[in-house]
Amino acid sequence: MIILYAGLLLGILGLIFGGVLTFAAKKFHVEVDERVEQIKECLGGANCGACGYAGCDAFAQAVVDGKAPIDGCAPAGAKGIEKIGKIMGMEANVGERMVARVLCQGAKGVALDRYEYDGYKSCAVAAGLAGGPKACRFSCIGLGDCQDKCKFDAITMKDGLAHIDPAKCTACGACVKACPRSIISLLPVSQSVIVRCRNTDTARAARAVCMDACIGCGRCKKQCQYDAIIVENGLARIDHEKCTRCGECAAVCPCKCIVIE
Amino acid sequence: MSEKMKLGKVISNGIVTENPTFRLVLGTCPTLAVTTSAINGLGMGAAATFVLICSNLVISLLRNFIPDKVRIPAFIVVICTFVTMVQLLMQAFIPSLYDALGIFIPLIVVNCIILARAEAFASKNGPVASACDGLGMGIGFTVALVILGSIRELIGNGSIFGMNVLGASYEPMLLIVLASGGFLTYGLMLGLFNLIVKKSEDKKKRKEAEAA
Amino acid sequence: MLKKTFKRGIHPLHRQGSGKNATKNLPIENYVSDSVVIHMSMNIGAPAVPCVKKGDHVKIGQVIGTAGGFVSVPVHASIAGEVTAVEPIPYLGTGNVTAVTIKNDFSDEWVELHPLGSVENVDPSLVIPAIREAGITGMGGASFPTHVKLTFKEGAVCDTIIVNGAECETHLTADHRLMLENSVRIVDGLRAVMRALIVPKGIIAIEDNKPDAIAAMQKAAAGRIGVQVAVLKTKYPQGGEKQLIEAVSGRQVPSGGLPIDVGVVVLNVGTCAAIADAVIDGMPLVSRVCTVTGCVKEPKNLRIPVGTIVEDMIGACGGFSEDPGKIFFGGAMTGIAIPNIQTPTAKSTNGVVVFNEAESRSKDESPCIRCGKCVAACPIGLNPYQIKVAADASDFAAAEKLHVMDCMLCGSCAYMCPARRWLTPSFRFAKDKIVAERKAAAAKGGSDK
Amino acid sequence: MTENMNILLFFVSCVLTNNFIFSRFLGCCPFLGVSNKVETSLSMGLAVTFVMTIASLFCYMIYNWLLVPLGITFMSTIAFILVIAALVQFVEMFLKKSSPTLYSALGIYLPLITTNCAVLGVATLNMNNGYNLLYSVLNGTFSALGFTLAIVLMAGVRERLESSHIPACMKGFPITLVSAGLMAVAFMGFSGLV
Amino acid sequence: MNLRISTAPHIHHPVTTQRLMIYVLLALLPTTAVGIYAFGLPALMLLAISCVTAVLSEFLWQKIAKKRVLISDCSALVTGLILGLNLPANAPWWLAVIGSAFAVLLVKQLFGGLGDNFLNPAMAARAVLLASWPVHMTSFVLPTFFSGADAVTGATPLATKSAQLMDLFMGNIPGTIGEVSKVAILLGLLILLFTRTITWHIPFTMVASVFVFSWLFGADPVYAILSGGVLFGAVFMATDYVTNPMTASGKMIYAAGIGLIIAVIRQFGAYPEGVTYGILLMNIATPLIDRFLPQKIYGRQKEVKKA
Repeated sequence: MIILYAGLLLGILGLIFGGVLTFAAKKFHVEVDERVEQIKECLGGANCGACGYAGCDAFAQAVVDGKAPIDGCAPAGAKGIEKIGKIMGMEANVGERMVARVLCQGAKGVALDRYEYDGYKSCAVAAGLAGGPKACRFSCIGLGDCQDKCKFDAITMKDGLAHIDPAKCTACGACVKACPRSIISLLPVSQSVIVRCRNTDTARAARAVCMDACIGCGRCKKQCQYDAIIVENGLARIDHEKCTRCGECAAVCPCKCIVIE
Repeated sequence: MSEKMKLGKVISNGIVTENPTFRLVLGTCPTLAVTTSAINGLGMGAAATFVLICSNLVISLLRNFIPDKVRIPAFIVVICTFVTMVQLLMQAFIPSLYDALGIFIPLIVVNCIILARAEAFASKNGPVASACDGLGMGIGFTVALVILGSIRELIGNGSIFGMNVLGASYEPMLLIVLASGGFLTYGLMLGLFNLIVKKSEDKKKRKEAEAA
Repeated sequence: MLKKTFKRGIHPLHRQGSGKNATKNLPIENYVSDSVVIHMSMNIGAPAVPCVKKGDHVKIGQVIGTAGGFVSVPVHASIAGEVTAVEPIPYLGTGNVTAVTIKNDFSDEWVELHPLGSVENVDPSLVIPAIREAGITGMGGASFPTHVKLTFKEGAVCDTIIVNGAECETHLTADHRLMLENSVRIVDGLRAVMRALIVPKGIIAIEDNKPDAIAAMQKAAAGRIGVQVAVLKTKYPQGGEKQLIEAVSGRQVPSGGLPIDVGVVVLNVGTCAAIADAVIDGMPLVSRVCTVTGCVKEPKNLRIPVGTIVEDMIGACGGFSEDPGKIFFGGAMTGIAIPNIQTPTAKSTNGVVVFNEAESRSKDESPCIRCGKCVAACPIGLNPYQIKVAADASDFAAAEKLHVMDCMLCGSCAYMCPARRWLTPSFRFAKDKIVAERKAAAAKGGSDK
Repeated sequence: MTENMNILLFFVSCVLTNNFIFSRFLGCCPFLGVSNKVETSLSMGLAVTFVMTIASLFCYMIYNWLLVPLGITFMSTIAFILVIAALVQFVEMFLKKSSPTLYSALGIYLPLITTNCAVLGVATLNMNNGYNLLYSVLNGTFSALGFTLAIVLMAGVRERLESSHIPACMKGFPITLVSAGLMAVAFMGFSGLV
Repeated sequence: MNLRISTAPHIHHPVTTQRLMIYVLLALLPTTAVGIYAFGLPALMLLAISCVTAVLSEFLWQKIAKKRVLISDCSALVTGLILGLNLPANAPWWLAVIGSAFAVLLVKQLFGGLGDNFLNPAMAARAVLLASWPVHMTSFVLPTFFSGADAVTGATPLATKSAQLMDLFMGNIPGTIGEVSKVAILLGLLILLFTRTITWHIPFTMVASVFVFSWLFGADPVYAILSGGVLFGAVFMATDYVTNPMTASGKMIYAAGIGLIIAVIRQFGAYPEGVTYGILLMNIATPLIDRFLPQKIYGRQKEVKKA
């Protein structure tokens, strides 16, 4: 008898429940981004809320909107995260790995100081005070705005100059945005020959403010057998398509501003 | 890779890499509530393991028959059945533990780990692998509960598994077996676990970098 | 009597008499240097366009830069002599500015002036054009073109003009001395503007730490129509436009609005004197009073031609008394530090303060202890702690919600902070960022149309 | 009068003394997960209050009027969870239809509540303690208010921790748990109030 | 010649964090002195142990975590001293060690150090000790200098309710080291107010709130504010910068809340004393008070009225 009651109860409740669900699914169907559904498939599906979002749907939506990290769902496990990454990253990660490079060598003692900056540790603020603490207006200010923005510990400040560890850099571009002087660029990792200067002033003016500034003398251009170097506005530039990384240019540069990484 | 090794990996995955308590931080309610002593932790862990293995197995077997739309309620019903079984078994055979765990036995139903494993693993894998996954997750959960329970029992009561180890002169720190002690111990253990994982990962990375 | 003031605020350098003791009893001395460097960006708004070239001979008062737009004023030669250079020089901001260098021939030759006569009889419609032609900008430090301030939008009515004699900044005594020595000129300037704009009431507001100036101004104001003197309790930043209006009239300028929105215009005492000069004598703004104090042998109040080099002014004060660490234009609360002593002064330079090495070194930031001293100090009523947290996280949207745009960068919070946190600079940065974002958004919106 | 007083005491007991989070460990998952913003946590708390009140009512009815007469009380867990799941679904639909504003405020939190052990917990507690209909419903409401209080306080603290210099390994769950522990210490002050 | 450039303001008020902490220590001096005089050598030992432990824990943590060592700001010393003053004079030495270490490491440094803790470290540690070792934390001795006989164990005055008001005021009562003498505490308050370390808002509102609510709940209000740690808490613990609201009105709400909780716990709760819990609970509410209390911003009041 008891078994019968139990079975009946379960059956009835199940029936009601099923009916309600079917009804809801039909009545309140809403079109959603396909990827939301796909991501939902990869999630734990427990609506546990551990991700900080209100349930799996909300989390999936946030991932698609780019608000949530793809590894935010712990129950999904490593495999699930990998799948989500695939769903989200179809268009990303094509082509060569990029890496951020600092295009300045104006460390303390190399670049001349205009004044001693002693205040709020922010390059952006210092850049707005009497033209910046270093005499060169293209130089690294060296107060570490890029370092603060780097989430991967890839940037260190040494002698008032930023250094980026290519092994740790993920080319997220946060430092490029942070730099008020725009001296950080994303370059292909294989491009190991770099002009580490952005000074477009005349040779005399550039030399007056920094020992390692590019003076646009053109010796590198003459030396290059592959026509890979262009000198414009008193600044050498390397055409990465043509460059063979032979290193001849770096050897002849009188200012040591072409370096091989 | 042989089938056996694969299953071994599935099990070890639950115990270490994706430890539900220390890595995924799931099922926090029972973790906090029942770890006042090592034996309670063990009991809870065993109960949850049993439910995990059985529900994973059954759900894996039924995975092709359950309509997609109602799969979650169906999973809950399956889980609930096993939870009620555990509840009745415990009540009959180990009533002292049943009293100690109290309301948290029926609440295994809503333990996120179980539903999450059903959804993420059992509904997509075969019965043997699913059972192994349940076993691994269960052991991981149990081990974590026993560790937490032992620490709390040791500090808060001077004993482990009911055996006095710190001597009579030890004045236990009552707080640790109270509610707040649960949060504190769990939080600190989690921090410690993170630190260890981070250190070992760093080491691994450095080695890789050196090798490269 | 309960003296008027605004809410909150601070008392910087309270024990040292706000750093004013060294110069407050020294009469204004005239000083003319060998050469001046007059740059063209002396006002907020469009810079002036230079209209002389190298080798030209100029007389005092001759226009050397014409106004570059409505929100711009002409620039005049402040000494007579030969133009030796017209070239860009690096200045206090980000980029370079064009500057005219004049070598003094000490002929003291003036251009022909066109006086308009007594302020009580002059045709009111001529006053504001005269102010513009005289190149007058706000002389309290903001250097906003005065004629723009006095040109209201349609329908706005001004019922009170407040003359700002608060001089709440530290170290500065230029306005104080001007009020003592040129009190009648200040009242004349005020009357000229009152007549030009048909304003019934003019209030000269002075802090109670300058009793001699209060007495002098009261004497000068006696018998003049609608002019009165208000005595304010000494507090920083009383000289801030919004605070002064609150202190004197009890009105509050709406956020993002202008004083005219509550029927008030605020003019600095120096500006008033310059207006009087422009109306009565037809004289353009070519010189100003500037306090030189700090680590100089003889601190002085100097009347200098606009564009005088700092080095010359220090020389006029007997040179440095100690090795200088930092020199800034203006008072210590909002002053702008200069990179070297070759920097020229401008129309708005009301003081040059020299700090020695020890005074100029700032302490490291230590952790915020949430003492709330910044909140208690903020004259606007903001919570600097919360804004700083948002700014440090580069969350400028949050900073905007916390009303960082209402911050006027007076520095009160940073002054009080026991942890020496750089509150004001980070707010300035946040404000700049928000303004830039708004501009970008506006530009985008415009192009979409 | 005494009845009112009893209800007041019951309120204090549920909200402060026997707070669901700080002394009973029920509803810890959302407490730790959805407590990073004050607004979110407040909505979550209100949604839980709503569901827990109704769930207490329905579970009471199912248990006392169906399971007990039929002698199948061992089915309580399974019956409760089904009731709660169906109820949450129904509430979601109902809100969507009748009050879109309320739905947009609370709706997204509803699926989360199904697996919130606080809801099943309160039903089981009502059953175990043998509360009558009124007290069952009150227990649901008051306990949920206690949950709301805890989660909102926690969210306030966590918003502040956001700008703190917490050691890397403690960020996230660990520091949240430690904070919760310290808050639980403070809540112990209410012990013995009732 | 290169000059130094920094952003305005170029001057700062001479008071630094360190100096504020020294003011607090100075204000604690009378209370400490009376406590040591009243309870003798054991009290001195206990205070010394808790101070040394606090400073040492902070130093070691900052060394191990490779952070800037900031023990010279004296904040750890203040925490240690306040915790010591919150212990009964005959508490075992290890209570002071555990309490101080807990306060500095778990409540303060784990959250990021000075300024980042959301609870008052000394208060949280005291609550932990009270929950862990209730017997040690609530067996008080009478001050030896009044009774002559030493180590007379008495129940806390709130439980006996026999002490006279004058005794309460002067300190002839059993209690923790710091809370016995109200005269010394008031002297400390004067020092804090005179040096502008704190404003009047918190201590006065809190005492007034305890007075009013005790009276409403039918207790003797004068007795309520003089007994237990109300005054000590109001002057030294509720005023901890880090954990109270930043605006004046926020501070008053906070202090009133503490008073209410104290009165409720004393009148209806299991503990004879509610100061610790009152302060801790309102510490927890502080972020919400800071966030939701409307600010009166210049030029925006009209806007608020419209809305």
